[in-house]
Amino acid sequence: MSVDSPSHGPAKATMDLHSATVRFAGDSGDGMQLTGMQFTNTSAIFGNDVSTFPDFPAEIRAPAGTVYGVSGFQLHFSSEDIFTPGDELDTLVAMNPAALKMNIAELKKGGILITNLDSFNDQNLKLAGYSHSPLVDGSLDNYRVHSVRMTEATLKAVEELEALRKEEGKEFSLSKKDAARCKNFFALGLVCWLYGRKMDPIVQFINDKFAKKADVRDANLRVLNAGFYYGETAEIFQNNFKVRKAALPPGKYREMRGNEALALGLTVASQLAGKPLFYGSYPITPATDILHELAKHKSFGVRTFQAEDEIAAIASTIGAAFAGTLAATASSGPGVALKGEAMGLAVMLELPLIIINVQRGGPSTGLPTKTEQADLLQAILGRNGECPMVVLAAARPTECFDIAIQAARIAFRSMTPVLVLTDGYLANSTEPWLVPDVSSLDPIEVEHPTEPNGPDGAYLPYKRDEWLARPWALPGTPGLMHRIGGLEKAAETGNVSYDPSNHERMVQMRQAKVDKVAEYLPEQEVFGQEDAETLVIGWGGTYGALREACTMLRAKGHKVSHAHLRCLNPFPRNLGEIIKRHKRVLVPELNGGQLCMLLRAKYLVDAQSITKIKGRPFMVTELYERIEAMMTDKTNGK
Amino acid sequence: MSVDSPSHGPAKATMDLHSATVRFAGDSGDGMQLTGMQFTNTSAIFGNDVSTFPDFPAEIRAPAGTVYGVSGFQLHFSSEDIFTPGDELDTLVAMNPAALKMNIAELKKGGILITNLDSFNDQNLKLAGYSHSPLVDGSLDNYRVHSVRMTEATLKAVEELEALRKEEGKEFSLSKKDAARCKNFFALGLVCWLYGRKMDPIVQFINDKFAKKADVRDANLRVLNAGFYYGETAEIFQNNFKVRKAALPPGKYREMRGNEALALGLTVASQLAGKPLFYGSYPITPATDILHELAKHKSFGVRTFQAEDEIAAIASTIGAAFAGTLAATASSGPGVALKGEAMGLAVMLELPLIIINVQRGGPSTGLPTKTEQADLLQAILGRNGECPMVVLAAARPTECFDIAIQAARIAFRSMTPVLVLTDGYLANSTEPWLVPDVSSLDPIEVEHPTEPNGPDGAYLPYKRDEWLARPWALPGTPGLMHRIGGLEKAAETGNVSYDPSNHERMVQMRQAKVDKVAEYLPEQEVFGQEDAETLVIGWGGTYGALREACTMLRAKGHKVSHAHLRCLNPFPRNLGEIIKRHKRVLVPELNGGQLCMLLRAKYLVDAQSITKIKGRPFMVTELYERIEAMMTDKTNGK
Amino acid sequence: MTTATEDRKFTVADFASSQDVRWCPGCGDYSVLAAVKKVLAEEGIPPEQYAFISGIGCSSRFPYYMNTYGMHSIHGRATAVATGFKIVRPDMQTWVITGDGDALSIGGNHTIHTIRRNVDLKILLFNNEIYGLTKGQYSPTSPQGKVTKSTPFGSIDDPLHPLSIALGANASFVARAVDMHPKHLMGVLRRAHHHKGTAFVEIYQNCNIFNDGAFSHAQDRKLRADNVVELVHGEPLVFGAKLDKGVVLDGQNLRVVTIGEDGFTKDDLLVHDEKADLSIHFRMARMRSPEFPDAIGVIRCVERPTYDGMVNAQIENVIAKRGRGDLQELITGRSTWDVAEVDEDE
Amino acid sequence: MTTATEDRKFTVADFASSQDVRWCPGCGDYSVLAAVKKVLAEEGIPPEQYAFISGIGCSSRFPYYMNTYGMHSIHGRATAVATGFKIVRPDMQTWVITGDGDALSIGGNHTIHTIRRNVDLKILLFNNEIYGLTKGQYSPTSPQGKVTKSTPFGSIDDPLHPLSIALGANASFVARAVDMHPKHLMGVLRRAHHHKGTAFVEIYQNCNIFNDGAFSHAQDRKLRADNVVELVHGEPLVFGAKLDKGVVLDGQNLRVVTIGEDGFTKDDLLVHDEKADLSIHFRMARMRSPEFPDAIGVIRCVERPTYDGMVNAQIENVIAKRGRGDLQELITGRSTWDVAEVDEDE
Ligand SMILES: Cc1ncc(C[n+]2csc(CCOP(=O)(O)OP(=O)(O)O)c2C)c(N)n1
Ligand SMILES: Cc1ncc(C[n+]2csc(CCOP(=O)(O)OP(=O)(O)O)c2C)c(N)n1
Ligand code: SF4
Ligand code: SF4
Ligand SMILES: [Mg+2]
Ligand SMILES: [Mg+2]
Repeated sequence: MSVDSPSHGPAKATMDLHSATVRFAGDSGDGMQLTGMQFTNTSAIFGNDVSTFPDFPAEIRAPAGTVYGVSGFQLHFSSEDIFTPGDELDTLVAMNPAALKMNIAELKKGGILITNLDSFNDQNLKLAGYSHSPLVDGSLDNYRVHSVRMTEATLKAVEELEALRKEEGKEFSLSKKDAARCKNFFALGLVCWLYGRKMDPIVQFINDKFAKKADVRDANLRVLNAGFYYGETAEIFQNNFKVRKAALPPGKYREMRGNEALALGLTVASQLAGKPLFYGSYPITPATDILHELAKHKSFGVRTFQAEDEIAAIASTIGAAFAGTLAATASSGPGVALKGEAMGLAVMLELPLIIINVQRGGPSTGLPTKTEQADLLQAILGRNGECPMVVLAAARPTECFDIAIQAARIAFRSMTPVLVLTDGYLANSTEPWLVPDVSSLDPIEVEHPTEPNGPDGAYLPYKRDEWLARPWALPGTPGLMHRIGGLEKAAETGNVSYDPSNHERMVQMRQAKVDKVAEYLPEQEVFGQEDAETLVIGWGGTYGALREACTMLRAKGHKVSHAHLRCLNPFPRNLGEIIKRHKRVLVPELNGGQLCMLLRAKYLVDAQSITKIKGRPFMVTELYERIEAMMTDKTNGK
Repeated sequence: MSVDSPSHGPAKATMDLHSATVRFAGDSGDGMQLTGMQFTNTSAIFGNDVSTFPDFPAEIRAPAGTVYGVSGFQLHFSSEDIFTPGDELDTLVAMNPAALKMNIAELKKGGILITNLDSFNDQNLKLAGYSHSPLVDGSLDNYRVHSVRMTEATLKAVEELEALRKEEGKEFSLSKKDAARCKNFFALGLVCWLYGRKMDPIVQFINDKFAKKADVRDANLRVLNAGFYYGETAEIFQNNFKVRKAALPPGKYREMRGNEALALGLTVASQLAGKPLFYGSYPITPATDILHELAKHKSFGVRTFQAEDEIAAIASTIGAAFAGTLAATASSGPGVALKGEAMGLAVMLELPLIIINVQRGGPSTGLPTKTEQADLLQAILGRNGECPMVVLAAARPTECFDIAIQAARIAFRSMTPVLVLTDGYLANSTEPWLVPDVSSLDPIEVEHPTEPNGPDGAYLPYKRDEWLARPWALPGTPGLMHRIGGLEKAAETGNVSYDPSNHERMVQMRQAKVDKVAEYLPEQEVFGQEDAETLVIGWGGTYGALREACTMLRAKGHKVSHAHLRCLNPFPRNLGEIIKRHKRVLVPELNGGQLCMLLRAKYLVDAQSITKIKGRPFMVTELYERIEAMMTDKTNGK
Repeated sequence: MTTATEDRKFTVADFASSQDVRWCPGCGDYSVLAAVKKVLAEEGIPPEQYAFISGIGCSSRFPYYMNTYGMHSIHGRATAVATGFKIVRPDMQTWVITGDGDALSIGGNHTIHTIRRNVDLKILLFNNEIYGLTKGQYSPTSPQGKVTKSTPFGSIDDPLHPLSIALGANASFVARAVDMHPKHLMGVLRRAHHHKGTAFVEIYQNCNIFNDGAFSHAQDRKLRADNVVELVHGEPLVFGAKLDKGVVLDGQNLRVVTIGEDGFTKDDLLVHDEKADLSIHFRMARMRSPEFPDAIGVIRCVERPTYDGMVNAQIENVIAKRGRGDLQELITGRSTWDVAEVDEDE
Repeated sequence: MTTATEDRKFTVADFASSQDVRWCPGCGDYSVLAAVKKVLAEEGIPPEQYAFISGIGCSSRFPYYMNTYGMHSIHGRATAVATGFKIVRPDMQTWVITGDGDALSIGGNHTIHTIRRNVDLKILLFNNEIYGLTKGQYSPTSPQGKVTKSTPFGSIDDPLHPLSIALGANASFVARAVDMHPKHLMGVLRRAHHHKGTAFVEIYQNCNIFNDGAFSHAQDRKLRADNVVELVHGEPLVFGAKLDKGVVLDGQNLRVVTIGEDGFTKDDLLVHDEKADLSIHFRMARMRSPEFPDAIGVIRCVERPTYDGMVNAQIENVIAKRGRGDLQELITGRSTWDVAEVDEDE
């Protein structure tokens, strides 16, 4: 939703909109993800800025028609810069009663509801928990409801094709059941008409995908067109809409999902450093896609290792780092918990490796397919002993690419494990990405000693450089043989040491090394800071919602600015100053107030939390309202 | 060391002391732990207040004579209430050069050093890293050095016994090597003379222990006496000392070590609740002794399960809790890290169980045999998701008993896992314990429903009571069958729920339940609060040192009070008020400032850290000095 | 702790919880669920006397569908949870539900330790040779070369053989069954139910979404007869659609022969002995189509004291010998001293 | 990445680090350390080409004493660390040092997965049937009834048998040796060194502090001959002080016979075949005194592709077929669009 777009009032012909939010919802088997992605694609190619958010059921393939089998794909497209997949829906496509039930609450008043009337039979209504059809009981009066016999229309379109084939004396391979499965393309065609979208990219897609199955291809094409023409000819729609191109920086674009961006970032980092990537991982939602993607990158020398569990995953990663390459591992909630002990080892060994936590709803198994930001304190503080680690967080799907590269730079420069936080929302959401020119990316410098660095030809594996990093001798190098381990080690020599003062010195040294990273990282930027009284501080995947909410607030004359942290440990070196410049600090997070706690402790500022723990991203409007309420509440603030 | 004890000046005959600190140090094989414990025992039986601190090497049995094989046992005994094993040593017994090397720094100026001269040969000096004997180079001029030929004296005493036996026509079974191993009793006898200790309890011990080995028994007794008489007759000691009885509350006392107290507390709690203890654990220093102790308690129905790892240990404990009994697990640093995921499950299941972390030096394997308090933030915040758990910490060795019982009470009353923190210092230190009368302990009430608690005969496993605790139906109860698990659960029914609002409600509910524990726990007590400007807040095993330091400070007229937290999550309900009453808050901890951070975040108070991360407890004097310095530093405080 | 069985009779419905079953339509898990409910209903022990404990995976949703006590724990740890449970409550019938990933990947260690201890648990391992819940990565039992989402160029890991691992851990009961053959499956479940000790049952289970047909040789009605041999204690290893094939011991090795050919008669065939040496069962369990028929049924069943039994017996023995512990005596210990009101010494 | 061996010659001293060895005097670990150093010195590969990776335990201090690359990692995870290391650096000679607790208790799962994958690692398992470093609790290999600090009334766990577990995981190389017999031990180490794949070596190791004499039957010069059989490929299983005893196959079972008695000659004895079926090695590995002699030496040695080899071969194959990846192409993907300067559409 963009701030000042007019809500859809009654009109004729084509109406201009700044932006629109559409959600396709149906059964897991209805192909909603594909439908949504195709619509996204055509919108992006047209030139809108887009942002998407898929919402999967936890079950693999729940029984058809049930509410827990509902799969949704939301898309926000706009003629302006957008940062979120949208709050309320302008248009909802509900392929069955369960999809209606699960999604109707988010359709805005006066919004368009398109249903597949054929699926509103008794059985499906019952499965969705409706005692009678909501289409007829007046409960949908606030919406512009368009009930379409999509299955019937789909079947008819396919029958025509069949007839044609028969005329040509050819076989036709689609059963009636197969035919009915094309109905998502009917919905897609219809929505394309509704938003005046060109269908060429979709046609292209169908041609490619079903190149070897002519009947399926042609059936889908027919059905797609049928949907489009239905919108144009049927009398039920009073108008359609147009969302103009956005003023995006020129260049080559592609859709990019967070997990894929992360995988690409790791591979690119490994190439920039000249160190083939080792990726040790154990499958877990929503991190697994990174493994799937990296497993394809063999021609870049990427070695993926599907370990027997998360402990083996990180242990092998530590082994790979010791072996001298770029090493990474990823997991989510329960899996990251299991890695805790080994992360401690990595800190002690001072080896460069990357640990990724694609956060999901917790605690415990929690809500595996939902998003949350509740692992921040675990990331920074959740290990035994004083065990500091650099913690980064990506703010938007495409930024996952950059953060992976940055993590590698820090890991190598400071010889430290780096923990990267993303979340289920970032992992699965997409946005257009201006594809960078790889030759323009700075190489990542990595040095390996070849000569002893101590007196009498000794190699001192824990001697430190200006960033307090220790040298990284490659196994196999003559004369630099050394042993490392989890017991406290003597400064410089790295030998086991139980000396009390040495321990204190080493604890402080490891902390200082992490703190020093702030010296070479960029300063914190602030959006709209000039006159601001209130500072909104966020981190991670809430970036888009915070940014849009602050934009709205500023548009309404509120004196608010927004700082979004990419490095959570250490904090940016100028953060204290920025905080001091503001009268009030608000910290919206998808957790119980974790960053807020850290800021309060460190800067002794009465920062206030805005929390949401529903397994879902913030909506822009709810943030707008809550921030506004707190800004005008005289009881909080310094 | 007590505050106003005179330092040992030259004098004749017996000198009165308020307290004294003695350390026995020698090779791992020299029996120093036994020697120290016997001296402790006789001092306690005499009526002193005592406090001990053993210091083991990390190696099992390092090669004789090496510095890393030195084992020490420190004892503080006093005519007044004491809380620590003492700072500087009044007397150091060093059985070999390595023991001297490792311990001399802690002997106070003018203190007594007793060495076994026979062990100061070239080989041992070299092993200890001395180029020439420190006994002759003047480096020990600041001490009153008594070099005694202990081995020779020991052998002579045993030879006499052998002669005697031969006279009687009997065999004698001790080799010369065996005989030499008695020399620790020579040292013990000598120190008994030095402090005017009766040796009856030691004689009793030797008689019991070697009842079946007459030659060993008699040899040890002779050598013990030889040591005592040596002190009395040899001209080298100018005087001996006397530390009078302490004014302890009357009753039956025993020596109590922290780990043993914890084990006893668990067994007693299980009996008070009528629920036989299940204890699932995997060995790890310094927690293993709890397993050793509990394994003996079979006649109390205690079932110990030595699991294949820490994950199985806590998983089995969760199974045992579900099965309906008192269930506990313990570990340390690396092992606790491994339990993180399962702790999350326990929080989700809302089952009563006890998780004990006997903290040691970290991070990673760290300093396994040393003490530290650096796992506090991990305990409170170190899990994935919002995953709150009650966290308690024992303040002194004997309090481990009470804390175990309290943990069980809370676990049962609030249906929650409870994490108990102790540390290597508490685990191995001893103090006298006024043995409680078990019949005076309140029973622990546990209820199990036998009837459905929902509509239509339904059982609602997540319906809550006044403490927000859920009911605990015993497996086997007809009609109350139910399923629990790690996925988010619907309020009341406990069924799996992906509902966004339900998730938020349940997250808040679990937090509220933990917070509510503060309502029924005692308020925070403050020592010496009347006029205080500075509040010293501590937790865990630093209690004694903080208490003695504050006593000293108050004696010197400083306006300081001391609050020692037993419950770290939630904080005591009156803590905020207490903090407000003081101008300055100081937080000494054996970590990088972890409690301090929590206090700053929660109470927005400019609390200042006093940290020490050396694997060793605070010394009273160092605390005294550091607190005093910070109290007079105008730049800190509100 | 529980009421007597009296003369209650049970139906399948008594064992069904009110929760909707949420596996993919066509999943092999459905038939196992049905078989378990049927067997339990027959056995006549009331539902409240059962506990089903699982890890994480598609199959591990199983306990939600049973009207018994149940726990859906965490990935890989079901056997460890169940061990604690069973030690405390040896009176409860305790079943573990697990998958090939759950039991053999992350949970492999708990699996072997549970088996070697012989905790009295019925472990049903739903082997579908894939990670179902996480949407199709290869598992430790997937054959080498398997193309999955995480191995687009084919997996390279030599698969783990569940029953070899179990036998290597000295299992007292080892069996195999097939989801699609409910009658045989029920027979195996009944035997598992009656075994005292760890009953380890591998079930070939079809994941029709991510690994359809992995066991078609054993599931398909037509292929089955020639690819599977049903073991029966005391009976020779005969199989084949015409019951004309058999397995013989040829020196140290096994060999498939046709009865009537090369002079082989039924009497030459290997006779199954559930109580034979581990190594013999080890060899039988490893037979695999096409070279050999896969052995199904109870491969091994021997008596060995249960862990839970021994834990509790040890306690009873100590109490029988020494009497119940005296709590006051325990905490008082052996070495005490009395402090009277202070008076100056000497 | 490393310099050529050229004609460097190595001595035991070249493999000794400067750190003092800190095991208890008399510990069996000393002799294994000495044997390893001797074997490596002979083999002529420079110290920098070796990595020793261990877990936690007394034995796991081993890497500190070797002048090679080394890591003393965390408890139970050495094989997993080494797997990552070896995949990245197949050129490094990678050895894993572990104990019975480290490899079979907390690390059991990594052990079996490493073995089934056949990662090219030499795993030395120091089996002293006790937890040494934590001062004497029973371990997974301790015999039932063992009285230790954690089992004052005797342990009740049936022990895990290391080699059965390894064979159950389809080990390509399995051997056993005894700390106190350096010559034989060195022979086994040499064989392990030359094996391509996971070489799993169980070493009977005396912990003279907490479990003295656990293997006296195999260590004691006098007892040894009658309690141990040295396996040699192609040779019959003969043993006994007078070399008059042997092992025969009796139907499906093994039996000890005396040569010359009951008509048994040397020709009747079982002949050792390192490449025989797993189940045969399974049976031999499980022989245990007093009923049987313990088998020492190389029990199994077969060829199987190594995991690290296959990981890297797969990459090379892909590159050979498709060429090195083009990074720009990769990140650009297949579906892009161009945004020009904005101009109003339609
Ligand atoms: C600690 C942890 N790691 C990973 C996961 C993700 N995960 C859930 S089930 C599963 C594997 C499922 O495979 P399997 O056990 O074979 O069960 P199936 O779904 O095939 O029945 C994985 C990897 C998790 N939930 N927890
Ligand atoms: C995670 C973790 N759990 C427990 C320990 C404690 N621990 C160290 S070594 C060890 C067992 C040692 O036994 P083994 O592997 O047989 O080695 P040994 O000392 O006998 O050579 C244990 C339990 C630890 N260091 N880390
Ligand atoms: S994914 Fe496979 S195993 Fe899981 S429920 Fe579906 S068919 Fe069954
Ligand atoms: S405790 Fe045992 S295994 Fe450990 S070093 Fe000492 S003798 Fe060796
Ligand atoms: Mg599976
Ligand atoms: Mg051991």
